Amino acid sequence: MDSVVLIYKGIYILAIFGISLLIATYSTYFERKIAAFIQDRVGPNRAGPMGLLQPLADAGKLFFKEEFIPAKANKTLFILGPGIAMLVAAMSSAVIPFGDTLILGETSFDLIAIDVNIGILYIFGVVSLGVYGLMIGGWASNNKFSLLGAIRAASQNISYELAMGLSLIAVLMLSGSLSLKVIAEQQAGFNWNIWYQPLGFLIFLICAFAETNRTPFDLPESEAELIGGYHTEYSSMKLGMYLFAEYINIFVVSAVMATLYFGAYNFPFMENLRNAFDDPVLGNNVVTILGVVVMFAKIFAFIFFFMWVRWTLPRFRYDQLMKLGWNILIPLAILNILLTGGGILLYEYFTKG
Amino acid sequence: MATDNKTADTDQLQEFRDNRDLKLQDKKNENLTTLNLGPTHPATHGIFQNILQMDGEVIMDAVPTIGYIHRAFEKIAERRPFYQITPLTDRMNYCSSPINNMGYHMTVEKLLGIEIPKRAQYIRVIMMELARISDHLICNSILGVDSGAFTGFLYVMQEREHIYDIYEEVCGARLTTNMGRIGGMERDLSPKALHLIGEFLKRFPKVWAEFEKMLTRNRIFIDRTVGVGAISAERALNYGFTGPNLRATGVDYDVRVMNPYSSYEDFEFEIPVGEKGDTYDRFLVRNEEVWQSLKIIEQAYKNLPEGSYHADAPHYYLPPKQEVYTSMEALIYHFKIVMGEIDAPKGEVYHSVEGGNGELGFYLISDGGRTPYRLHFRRPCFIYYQAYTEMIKGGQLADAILTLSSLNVIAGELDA
Amino acid sequence: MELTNENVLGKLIAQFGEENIRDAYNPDGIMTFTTNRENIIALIQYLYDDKDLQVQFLTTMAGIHFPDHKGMELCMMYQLHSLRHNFRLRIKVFTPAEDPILPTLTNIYATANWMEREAYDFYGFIFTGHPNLIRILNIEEMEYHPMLKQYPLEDQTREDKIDTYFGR
Amino acid sequence: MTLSERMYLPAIAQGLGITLKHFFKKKATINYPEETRSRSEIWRGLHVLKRDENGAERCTACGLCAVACPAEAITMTAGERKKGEEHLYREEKYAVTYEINMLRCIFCGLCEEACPKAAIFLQDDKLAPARYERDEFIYGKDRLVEPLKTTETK
Amino acid sequence: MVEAPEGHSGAGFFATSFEKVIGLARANSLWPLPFATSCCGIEFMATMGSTYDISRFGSERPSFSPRQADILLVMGTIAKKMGPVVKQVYEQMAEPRWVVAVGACATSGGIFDSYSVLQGIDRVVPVDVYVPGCPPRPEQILDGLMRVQDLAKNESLRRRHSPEYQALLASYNIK
Amino acid sequence: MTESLFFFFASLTLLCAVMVVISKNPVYSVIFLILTFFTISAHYILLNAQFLAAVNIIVYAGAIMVLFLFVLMFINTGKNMEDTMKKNVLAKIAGTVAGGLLFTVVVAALKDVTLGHPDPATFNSQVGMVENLGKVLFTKYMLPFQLVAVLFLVSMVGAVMIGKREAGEQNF
Repeated sequence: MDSVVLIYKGIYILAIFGISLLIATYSTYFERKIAAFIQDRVGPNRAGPMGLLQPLADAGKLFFKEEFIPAKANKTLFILGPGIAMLVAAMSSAVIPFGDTLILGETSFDLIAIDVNIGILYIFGVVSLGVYGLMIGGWASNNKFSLLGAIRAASQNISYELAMGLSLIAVLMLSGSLSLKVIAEQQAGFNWNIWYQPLGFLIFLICAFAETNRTPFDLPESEAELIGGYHTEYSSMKLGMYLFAEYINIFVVSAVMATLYFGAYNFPFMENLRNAFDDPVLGNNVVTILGVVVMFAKIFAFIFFFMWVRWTLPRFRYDQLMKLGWNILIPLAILNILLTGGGILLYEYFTKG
Repeated sequence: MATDNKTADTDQLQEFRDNRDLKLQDKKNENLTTLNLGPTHPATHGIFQNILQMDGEVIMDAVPTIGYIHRAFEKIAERRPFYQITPLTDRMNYCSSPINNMGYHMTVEKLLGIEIPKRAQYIRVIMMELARISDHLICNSILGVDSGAFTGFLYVMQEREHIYDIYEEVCGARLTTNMGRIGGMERDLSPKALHLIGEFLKRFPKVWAEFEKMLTRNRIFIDRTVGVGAISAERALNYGFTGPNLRATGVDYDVRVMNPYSSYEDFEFEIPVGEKGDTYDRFLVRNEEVWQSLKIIEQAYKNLPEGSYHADAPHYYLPPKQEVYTSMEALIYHFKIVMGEIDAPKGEVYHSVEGGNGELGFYLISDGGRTPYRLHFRRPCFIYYQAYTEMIKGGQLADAILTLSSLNVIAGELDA
Repeated sequence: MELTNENVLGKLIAQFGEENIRDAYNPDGIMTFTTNRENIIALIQYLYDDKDLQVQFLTTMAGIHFPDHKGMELCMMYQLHSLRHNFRLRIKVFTPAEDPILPTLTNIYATANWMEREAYDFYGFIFTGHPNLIRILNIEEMEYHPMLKQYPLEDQTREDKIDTYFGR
Repeated sequence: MTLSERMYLPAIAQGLGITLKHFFKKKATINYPEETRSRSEIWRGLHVLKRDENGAERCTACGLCAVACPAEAITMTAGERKKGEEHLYREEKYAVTYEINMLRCIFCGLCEEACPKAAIFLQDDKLAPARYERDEFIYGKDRLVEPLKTTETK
Repeated sequence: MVEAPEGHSGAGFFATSFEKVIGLARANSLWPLPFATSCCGIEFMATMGSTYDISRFGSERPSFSPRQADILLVMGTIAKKMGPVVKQVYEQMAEPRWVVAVGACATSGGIFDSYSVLQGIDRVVPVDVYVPGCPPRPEQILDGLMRVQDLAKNESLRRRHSPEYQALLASYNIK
Repeated sequence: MTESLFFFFASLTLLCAVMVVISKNPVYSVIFLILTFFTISAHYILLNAQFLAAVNIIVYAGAIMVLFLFVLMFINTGKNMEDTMKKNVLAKIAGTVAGGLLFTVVVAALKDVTLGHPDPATFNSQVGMVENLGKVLFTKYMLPFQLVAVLFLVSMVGAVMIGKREAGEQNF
């Protein structure tokens, strides 16, 4: 790896980090705006033009609010909790391919931070760690509502991780690779995985809601029952980090869904467009940049969907949530694996045999 | 019979306390956690406390504490002239204050023996049914909020604003209406008020149908509410349930039908009943009652009779302002009524109306003075809230919260 | 059987005797009579069990204080309702102020629990056999029973009021 | 539950449809400080002590409003009108001081109803504003009496 | 993080404009703790509703946990039994915190001049803004919120450490 | 570079492992155990066994330790337990015996260890990759792999049977 690529990579990583922070920040704004629009309101509009400075106001306020550690809390862990949540959330966007290869002069450069060949496992591993932030924070607060929230978070995340993993396996069977980059490349044009894996996508989507603790699965922080759930005792920026982590998670999960099922940066007729240019380098770069735009459009669509659902549905009860996870989603996911396996065999039988 | 001990006030009290402490100690199981639900928990709409004994998420026992907004209505009522009690009743069940106002007025009218003209009665019916709608609207949409669906709440809240507009046009206030007077209404329905009611009748059914569509057949909601916080008809009667909560158990007791007041016998409507008495049934019963209320308003609005909007009772009903300024006789009556110098007859009256939550009764004893000698309110919330403990035992924390919202306990009415 | 005030009263007098069912009158169409504390529970139980009456709903209970009614200062009013026949009746029991002891009704009506606690809180009635007779609306530390006529309504610490025009 | 209800999704899709419909609907919000919602003409807002056609105060300090007030928020002291003050006070008695405690006041309108001289009104176009200090809510005559210029009665 | 770095206090322009910015941020992000006990709470629902929409001020996130709230909106009657609870909630709130007493009952007891009602919550916690009315119209509640915004905008970062503020708290026996 | 990283992670692993044992608060122990898993995963990555590294984190750190923590949250941090443990003579003896056994095993295992180096000529750096792992598991080690799967199934069923609630008993 020569130094130019290293520099590009550094810039790219910083950019991705910045973008995910920015998106998380403005997700709060869009959440409020979308909620308002759905509810026939106008939403924040007094902080800056159209309320665009609202997230900054929130952040500014949270930064300068009094730090508060309850007397009975475990101080180290109390601080560690939001830190872990934030760190883990920010780590996971590293392996997502936001675009195809960009050719800059002599060097060609992949728009992905680290292209490991186990990308999907990496994300899976990192996401599974996210629950520690919630658990440790909830436990350290020494408050029963927080503890209940932490327990709910832990059991919910473990249960839904299983179904999520099983639904992923069907995709991996199709692609034959764990690398997100490879999976993205396979879906060139309009050859998206969603056409082959509608059921798998549905399961993954539901699990994604559960993993990010969004309605209808927002039990760990359900306001009506647990006040604030695991973050009841948190004030100032520590609370901000929890809220932030949640939005970053939404962003990452949306990106993963876009990559796995909706063709990542691929869009229909991209080959035609590429060939329409005389200069292959220019054609490639135009398509790549368009691809990045398409990718982000998909991500935003998913984020919108998350919010749309949140402001529509009631939430589950704890035992119903568990029942849904174990009794419905996991068997469905296994069925999906069987169907996919059968499909692949049949396909190979007819095409090769 | 315990006539032996003179007054064992303090001793007996001590004994009770000891017993209670013992009971609590028995329950202090290692595996149970104590959770303090309230008094400022978000789901306690209004303020009351429940100390829950929980095994994991399952509630094993609950000890309710109320009285956090006890305001001494009954004591204040003993020190205020009759007409000044109307603002007090506003603040009892503040979700449906016109019903309280008019229930109280009817009680006093019964004591004074005043006959109210038909038009005033019809106006009262319209206002009371609007109040019922706004009460059920809050209750059912809050049930949605507590189950996580916030949006429906804001859709129906917009309609409540329109109901408030009508109130405003009738009495000049939104929530604590102080609507009507002893002997009729304060003023006639203005053309604008009539127009607003007509508009409301046209627009509201769509909104309500949409709200029903969002929740009624949604499986998540059904799962959350069916079988939750159920109570049998027998227990409900034993606990003194009335109103929608009783009807959800299958008993069709409705004061409007059983003891019609204010011309309710003129209107055609049904009493919706449930079967199991669970949260879902209560939700459906309230939903259906809103439709029935709409039907009643429509009938009253169409057949609104001509005539006076107040009784001809110069001793009790304030003369028109213009006469006060010009006629001496009217001025004297005016002074006498305001100063409370007109003696009410001696007597004892009980009158009940179908409030938002059930039979809202007023028991009034008058010794002939300017104030009631004793005014006791039969507050439905106070009476049935004690069944809450029994209803949530064995359920989960989330169930307890939904049960609470579906019971529609109004703290102002609970604590009085 | 059509329930009227007269025939129900006759039935009750036949059951409990003239001396226990006194002062019957209908102030507002609801039959009202007075009994004593020895008979109140048996009476309500009888009304509950009787096949013809089926008075099985306790509408409300209210304490009343008559300071001028020497020897019988405190009154407890029970209002019952037969939902089957839509028949209401009101029963009063008087007790002396220094001996406000009544038997509890909680064994028949669960709803009497809080009503009795409220009566204890407001007037100081003691209900023997009540499972948990503590104050319900006021704080436990309160030293008096506020609804008794001799106690003032107002919070005595209020400063922003001038009494000139109120005469209360 | 029917099969389609069992499957969660149809009802969810229906709900999503409803909320999406509202997403594009006209918003119901009124931008409060800039726009105000129209109030009914009989709205019970902030009190005003009226003057008559000649600009004299109507109040005769009879005290009926104070008696009628359930919150006991009104206090006043009466005074005899002196010679030469006829243009100031309409009746022979007038209120030397007249105070309403706006924090106590519940805006029930009973004072307006009790007034035999059409002196006190609860106006529909003004609301009692929020303030920082308790003392600012004792409204004396300086703030209650209607300014001289606008003499026409409503 | 509450305390501004030492250097800022003496550094003239920068420090003041910094305080202004933070004041603005705070003013536009006042998360209320709706301490709704009775009627005024119902009007607060209307304030949160679509027609009045408190979210325009950035205050639509009601935080029922006192730790996260910026303003304590006391709405409704506070009985003597409830007084200690209000105080406890106030103590649990993190600085900066403001208290708005909404409605006649919370500000002064209103018509409930009785043995059981606290005659104004300023007997237990310091109140910053009073909103009269019984209940106030949503407009008035928003008005009260805007008064708090004014307070927040013009408040120095270090006011909460000033001796006057400490004395005020001490007079209420808080901390 | 690789060597220094190895030493760094190795010392970190040992440190964390020691901290697991000596932490008084069980929650801290769990957290240090998680850190230990991380550093071990780092070792796997140094050995170019990315799949193992990821699975190690997903399974151990992501699932099993969550359950550990989950259980610990219910138990009070156990100060009394610690005291009784310190006083109990039997516990001390058991501890000594177990420690001695462990020591013996370690000594026996290290006795004829020779530090081997992979032969660069035949060394396949891709041996830890998923494809190779999969191939090996489903060909060479087919039987043990299936047996392990059956074993897991049996233990799962067993766990479900033990954890199944009795009628009338309420757990969540």
